[in-house]
Amino acid sequence: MEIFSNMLIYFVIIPVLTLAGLALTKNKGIDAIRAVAVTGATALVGLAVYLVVYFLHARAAGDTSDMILQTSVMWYEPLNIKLALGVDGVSVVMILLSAFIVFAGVFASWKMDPLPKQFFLWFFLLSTGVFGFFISVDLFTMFMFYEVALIPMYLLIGVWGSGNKNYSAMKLTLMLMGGSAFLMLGIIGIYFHSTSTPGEYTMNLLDIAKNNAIPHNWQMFLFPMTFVGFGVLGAMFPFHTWSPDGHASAPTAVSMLHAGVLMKLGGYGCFRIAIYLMPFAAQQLGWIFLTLTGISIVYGAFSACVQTDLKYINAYSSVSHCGMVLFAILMFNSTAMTGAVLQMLSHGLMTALFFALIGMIYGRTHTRDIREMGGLMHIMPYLGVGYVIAGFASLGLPGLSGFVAEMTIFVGSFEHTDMFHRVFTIAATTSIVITAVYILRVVGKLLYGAVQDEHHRSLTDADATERISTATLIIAVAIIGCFPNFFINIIRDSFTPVVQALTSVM
Amino acid sequence: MPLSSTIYVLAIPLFMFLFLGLVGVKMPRKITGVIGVLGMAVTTVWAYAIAFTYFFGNGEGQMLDGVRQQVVATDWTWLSFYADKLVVKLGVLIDPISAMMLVVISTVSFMVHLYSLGYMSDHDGNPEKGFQRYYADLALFTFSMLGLVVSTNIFQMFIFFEMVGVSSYLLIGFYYGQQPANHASKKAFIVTRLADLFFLIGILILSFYTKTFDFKEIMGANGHDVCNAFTSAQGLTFMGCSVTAWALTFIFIGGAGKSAMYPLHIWLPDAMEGPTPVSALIHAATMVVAGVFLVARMFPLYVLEQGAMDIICVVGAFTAFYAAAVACTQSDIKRALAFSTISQIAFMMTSLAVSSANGKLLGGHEAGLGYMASMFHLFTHAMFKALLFLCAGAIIHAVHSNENSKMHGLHKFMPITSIAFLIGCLAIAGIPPFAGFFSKDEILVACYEKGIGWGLWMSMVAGMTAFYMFRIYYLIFFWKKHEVHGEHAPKDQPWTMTVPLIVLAIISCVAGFAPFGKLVTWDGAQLETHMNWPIAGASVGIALIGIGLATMMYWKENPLPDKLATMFKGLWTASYKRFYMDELYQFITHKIIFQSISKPIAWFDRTIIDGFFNLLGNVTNSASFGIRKMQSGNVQGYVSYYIIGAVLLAAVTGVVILCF
Amino acid sequence: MDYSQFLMMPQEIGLLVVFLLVFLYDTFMPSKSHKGLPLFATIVFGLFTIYSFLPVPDGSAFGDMFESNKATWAMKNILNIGMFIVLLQSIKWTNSDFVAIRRGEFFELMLLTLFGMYLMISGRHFLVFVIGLETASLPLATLVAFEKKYYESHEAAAKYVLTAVFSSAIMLLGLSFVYGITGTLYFNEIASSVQGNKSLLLIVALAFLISGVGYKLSFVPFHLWTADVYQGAPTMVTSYLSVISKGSAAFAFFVILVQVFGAAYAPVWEWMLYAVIVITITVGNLFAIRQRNLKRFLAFSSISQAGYIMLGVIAANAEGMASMMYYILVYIFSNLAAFGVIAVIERKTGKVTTDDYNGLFKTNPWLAFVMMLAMFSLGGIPPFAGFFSKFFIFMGACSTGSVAIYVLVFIALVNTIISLYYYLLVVKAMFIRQDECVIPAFKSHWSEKAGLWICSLGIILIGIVSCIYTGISNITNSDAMSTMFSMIQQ
Amino acid sequence: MDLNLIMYLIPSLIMFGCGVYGFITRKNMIAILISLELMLNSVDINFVVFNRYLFPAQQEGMFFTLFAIAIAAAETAVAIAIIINVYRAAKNVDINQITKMKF
Repeated sequence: MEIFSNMLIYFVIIPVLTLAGLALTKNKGIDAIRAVAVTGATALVGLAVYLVVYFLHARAAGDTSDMILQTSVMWYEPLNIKLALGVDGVSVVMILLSAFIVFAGVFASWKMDPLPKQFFLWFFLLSTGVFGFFISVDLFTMFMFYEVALIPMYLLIGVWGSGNKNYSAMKLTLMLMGGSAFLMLGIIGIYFHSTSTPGEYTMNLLDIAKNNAIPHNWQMFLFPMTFVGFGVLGAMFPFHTWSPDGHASAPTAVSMLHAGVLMKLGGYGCFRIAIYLMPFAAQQLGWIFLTLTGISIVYGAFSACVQTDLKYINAYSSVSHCGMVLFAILMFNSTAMTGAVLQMLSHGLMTALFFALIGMIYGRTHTRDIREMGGLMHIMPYLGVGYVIAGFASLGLPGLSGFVAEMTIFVGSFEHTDMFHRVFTIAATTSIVITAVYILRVVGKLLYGAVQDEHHRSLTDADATERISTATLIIAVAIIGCFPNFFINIIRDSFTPVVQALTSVM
Repeated sequence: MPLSSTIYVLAIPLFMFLFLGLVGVKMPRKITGVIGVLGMAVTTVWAYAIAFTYFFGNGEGQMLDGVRQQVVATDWTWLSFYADKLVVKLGVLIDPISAMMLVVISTVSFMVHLYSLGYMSDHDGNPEKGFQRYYADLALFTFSMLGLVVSTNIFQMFIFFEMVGVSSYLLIGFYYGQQPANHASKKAFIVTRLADLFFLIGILILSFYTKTFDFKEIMGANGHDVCNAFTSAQGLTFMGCSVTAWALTFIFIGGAGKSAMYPLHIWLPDAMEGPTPVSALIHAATMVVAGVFLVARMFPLYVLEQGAMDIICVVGAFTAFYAAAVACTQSDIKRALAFSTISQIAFMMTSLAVSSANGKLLGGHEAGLGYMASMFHLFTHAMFKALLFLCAGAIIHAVHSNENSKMHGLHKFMPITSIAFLIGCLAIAGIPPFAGFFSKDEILVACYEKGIGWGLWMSMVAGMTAFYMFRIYYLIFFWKKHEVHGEHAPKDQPWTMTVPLIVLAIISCVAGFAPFGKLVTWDGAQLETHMNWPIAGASVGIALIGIGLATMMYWKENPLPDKLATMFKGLWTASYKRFYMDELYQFITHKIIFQSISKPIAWFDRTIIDGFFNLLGNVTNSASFGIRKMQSGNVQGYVSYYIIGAVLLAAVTGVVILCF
Repeated sequence: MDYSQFLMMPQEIGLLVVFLLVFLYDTFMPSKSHKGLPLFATIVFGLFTIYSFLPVPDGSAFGDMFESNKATWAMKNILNIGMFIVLLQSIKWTNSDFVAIRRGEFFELMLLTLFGMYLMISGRHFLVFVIGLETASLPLATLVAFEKKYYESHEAAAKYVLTAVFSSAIMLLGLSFVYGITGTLYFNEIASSVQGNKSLLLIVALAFLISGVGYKLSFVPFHLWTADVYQGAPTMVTSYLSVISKGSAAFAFFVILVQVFGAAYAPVWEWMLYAVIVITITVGNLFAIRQRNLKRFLAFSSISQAGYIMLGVIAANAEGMASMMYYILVYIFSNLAAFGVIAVIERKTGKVTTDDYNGLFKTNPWLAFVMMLAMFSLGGIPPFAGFFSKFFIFMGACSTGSVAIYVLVFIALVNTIISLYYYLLVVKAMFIRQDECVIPAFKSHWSEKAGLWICSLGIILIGIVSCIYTGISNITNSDAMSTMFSMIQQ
Repeated sequence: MDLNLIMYLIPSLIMFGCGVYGFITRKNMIAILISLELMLNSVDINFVVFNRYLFPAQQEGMFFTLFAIAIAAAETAVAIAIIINVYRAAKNVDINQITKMKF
């Protein structure tokens, strides 16, 4: 089986093995469960880091192919569905991000109760889907892993969530599945127009892009299907409403993984499938979605200003930030798209950090309403400082990831030759002020000022596992913020084919 | 000392920040303070060495036939938006103004570091809570400010604009436990952030047309032959004005935010909630002149865009007057000093702006006099305003209040402070031979060259300056006898606090004789300046009048001020309430942004959009409820549906197939 | 007469042998050993299942009345597997007190109905087809009435038999019209003689025929018996009804429509089927939302599943046939898993409503797990088999390339969201909801365990292991079948 | 005059209609069963007359009819048995009474 000689497949195998290991553990043996989980997560991080190194070596060695580590094994002969693997810079950094967040998530859910075993089972099933999505270049397997990643959310929220969890879980699942319904139709349509010679249909997106055979009228029909399908997961206005409720009800680690990684699947798929395969329709219809995403940037930021639930605030800020991702992708130039990927990284890490901290604060104060808290900086300085750092990252402080990402997006978008896009970019830039407003509002109310509730004085600061979980993310955020060129060099070249495809139809 | 080693001037404070921030919290407070001071001392010495090397050394590329060149010491590619063009570099650019700023920043910063050892401790000398954080933040600010002035490209400048904004946020909010500090820090950050937004937009536009961020590439190697991309972009217009005018105006707004130009000044008075040394460092000497520095840095471009220049001119002149008028009535000494700061920075802005008319520099052989004067005033003002603030700090530390009603007649109790403060007042009032006299004189000359109106206006403001400064002075140190509360009477502070006062006082006395025209000019060439006696005499006269008025009203306790206050009640209250600018901002932020935009959007999101998706679910449910009668449980009903269905199927199909 | 023709039907003969063995055992073995009959029948049938995997000769017998080819062979095997699972699961139940006395009949009748289905699948003459249909449906009526002590069982049986006869009468009327027009009842002769004439009478006949077969497949609006009968019948019979008879009918339906009316009438019946599918899927889902009784709930879900199965028929090509057979296979496993769990719990506690399942995971994690697998598979969630079957049947439908089909698929996709909703409701009840009167923990019989294990393995593996679909697809793409599809002019 | 095809078809169709009508209107299950028989028999008539008038060559329709009759008989037997069971359980054979399971 040459498939097993490919490093990528182990990104799926490791979580599956972890699942098996967890299945073997006793329900009560919490230590064994934790041990297995940590081992799996660590192995993933190690592999991801090794993948980055390998990728850089390959590129340095002059491997200029669009995707490296390509392997393709026939799976469904009659339909020409293959198990095709391959990564380019974007997927590499996405895998790295996912690995980090899974790692942090395991530690963030250290004291998970009840049913820790089942929790980690679903948790790793979800990450299996995520990694599988990023490593595969075959539409069918991509879609399969995509849904594998979606469905565990239902039980993770439903069983371990809080608040109005039944409603939120069902709403989230149904809306995302609705998105994937669009997606499935789009993929089937792409499949049947993937080639000009009938009977040679293929699901491999590299081949599809190479054939470039999708008729224009079909593109106009399939592009919205796929883009909306992924856009729902990318929290694109007006399909974002699952996100506030879902995040508010989800347990900490799940919010981390969902906002940190799962929402990235949306942005990733948008350009990897929708734009890359259907450049013509992208050029034609791009402005519609550009408008929507532009709305969601400002809209999300404004709605975040008046929320009082910490998780709602972050959910809406996620809407704003993820809107920026799609916004940049729709600018169709490599700089803006690079910025989009940086924004995915940055948003993934910092939102995960946010949700981790919120979870820890909630675990202590048992409230998420900022009106009932205050002056926590006096009581839990570690968490407080962490929150401030996350806030600075979110409002784009130089030296942290947010600034780099947003600036790349703005500069790249403003390079667009069309005035409409440039004006839109300026409209989008206003979000940096609004972001500052709501972030500082929360920090001021939550951490500064006098202690609101005297019972809070008895609370403790973060313990070891929580420190590990948050420190991982903070360091990652700082690294991206201080050495962006390292990541940009990995990412940028990956967009050359997409941009070429886009310019060729102009 | 090679200029390339300037990087260490930045590296030391950065290291200090990380060290004190991460490790320091575990160390005893006193130690961290001392470490911070020592680190800053090294930085200062190093900075002096650099400045000396630049001004008086003759390394290769520094001097080119009598014209000082810009030297790029280091340039590290930090973030490359495109592989070839639009690269953000972090580097060090040494030219007259940045070298001067190095001196200013390091000097004041060192003084403040030293001073804070005493100020941030109680009377028994025990440092207060958060001492380490305080020094870490100070180091962070110093690093950011130094990085700002040595920027090699406009984007690096933007980055450090953000950095100084954040460090100022942290320092203003040092006492985060208290609501006022909390609000003030938030306000400062958001207002400056708003300005930075415009700065960013300006950068975007500029870089879009010039395809570069680098100062040297835009303005030429020696800083005054502008690249063609820019000049050709001047032709393009957007909504009537040339795109470059838009860009430069936006960039100026960015600077105006930091430099507290009207109407973006409102954050500065509140910023006084921070510890007083912080006010001295950030909100008097260094950060607030960042805007001026920005405009000065891009001076050659502004010269080409008269429109932008005029805007700056008007804004500056108005701000100078406005702030001076407000300062005349403030009872909180720090606020009063803050407004005087605003006024003085406006002086600098104006003098930059007046030095050109319709695209050319004014003043024949004294071309660029305004530029030189502005930088000169920046230098001197930093010194004496820091001095004044530190004195105020000493006083506040002694009487535990900012209100001058709590002070009065402190002269006997704290003579050193009193003298130092007096020197500061004389300097700012422009009395020879103190520093302020020379710089302000040059500014006025430049204004008169632009036009007599500008000159008169600024002279009037200069007079007001003298008046309100001495008003403060008298109200603090004389007016009436100080009644002592509590056990110990106020006295001069420990040496850590008095030494900086003395040093700065000396500098304020002598700084005026510095040969600025030879050192700091817009194109690096030497500039022959000579006293313009009529203007100088006139300005001194006006200053004396102002002082005289102040003496008449505030030297000894008398009812005159209250009489005047009641006579011009409306005016007085308006000025006391800073002409209601804060209320206006309150209205905009709360009533408009929160109530009228955010709330409705949030409602819309929950009700309309979310409601729509819930509606889908409800419709499905009600539909399933509606059709349940079909399943009546009665077989006859079943077969009726059956037969009807079958027949319909046949009929409809038949019609469709046979007719179409 | 050439008796060697019987060699064309080894599977039918094998099944008859099994039937005879069971019958003889039931008749002549001492009554105390009857307890072993269910096991005996299951084992014998299992052997037969293995045996019938032996390849059969392609060709037709009895003057083209009976045809045997790879497709029918595969379809019968699929049914055998399902039948085997059903028998396995019903071992314990048939030995329970009230039915033990009639356990013999149960197995004999089941085997007979299966024989009828064989005839439906292989028949190429309407006489054979009708005989098969009736053989498959009449014994079922008695099986539905099997739980003598329950009133629901009788009511269900009454409803079933009356509507069944009614529908067969309608279908026979349609057939008589076909006969009147073409003068023959051989599939291929009808196909050749209806070339070109589009009489209203034939359209009516077609509609009646569709309604008749649609009754067994429980299309809307011919479906109304389904819910009541499924609810009232013994759970084993319900599961049998829901998968086996449905699967066979679907295949026969495919053959009739494509082979008999494919040539000239493809547009006509595709149009009819289009409408029927849309209504079926939608109405089935809408009803399923409100059901609390799980058997009734699964009845409606199976109605909408029938709509999905028909997507393969409307494609009317090799891909469609392959995906349809694959869908039926997966559907057998998923549904039998669900019914297996329901049967076990019903036998132990007599509880069948969703609310009774609250907190099931706490007490019986494995049953809950299998049920969840079944629900996810029915809902089309990867990596379970249901996802693959759904994806492939949609692909099969879209392979015709017409835009109308894309619209149809989109409607179906939107409906999958509704279906996911109610499948998740069950999962929610078992995993999320809490209840004070939870079903207590219990041990289920080994036979039931075995059945559930087989189903779970099937659900997990059939999708991942691609050779199954590949094999089916190779069969339908073989030259033997190509003649059947060649008649269709799309 | 000699009878032609239509003269047979019309009555048989009427007969079928009566059957349907009877099924839908009768309350007594036995009566419903009778109307079912009507329907089935009308179908048989159809087959026979089609065979007799249109395709006298082969006997296909006739044979089909024979089988159909047999099937109808079987159906009737089963139906009767079940109805009796229902009567045992519900103590009546009114179709409107056996609607326990609905919706």
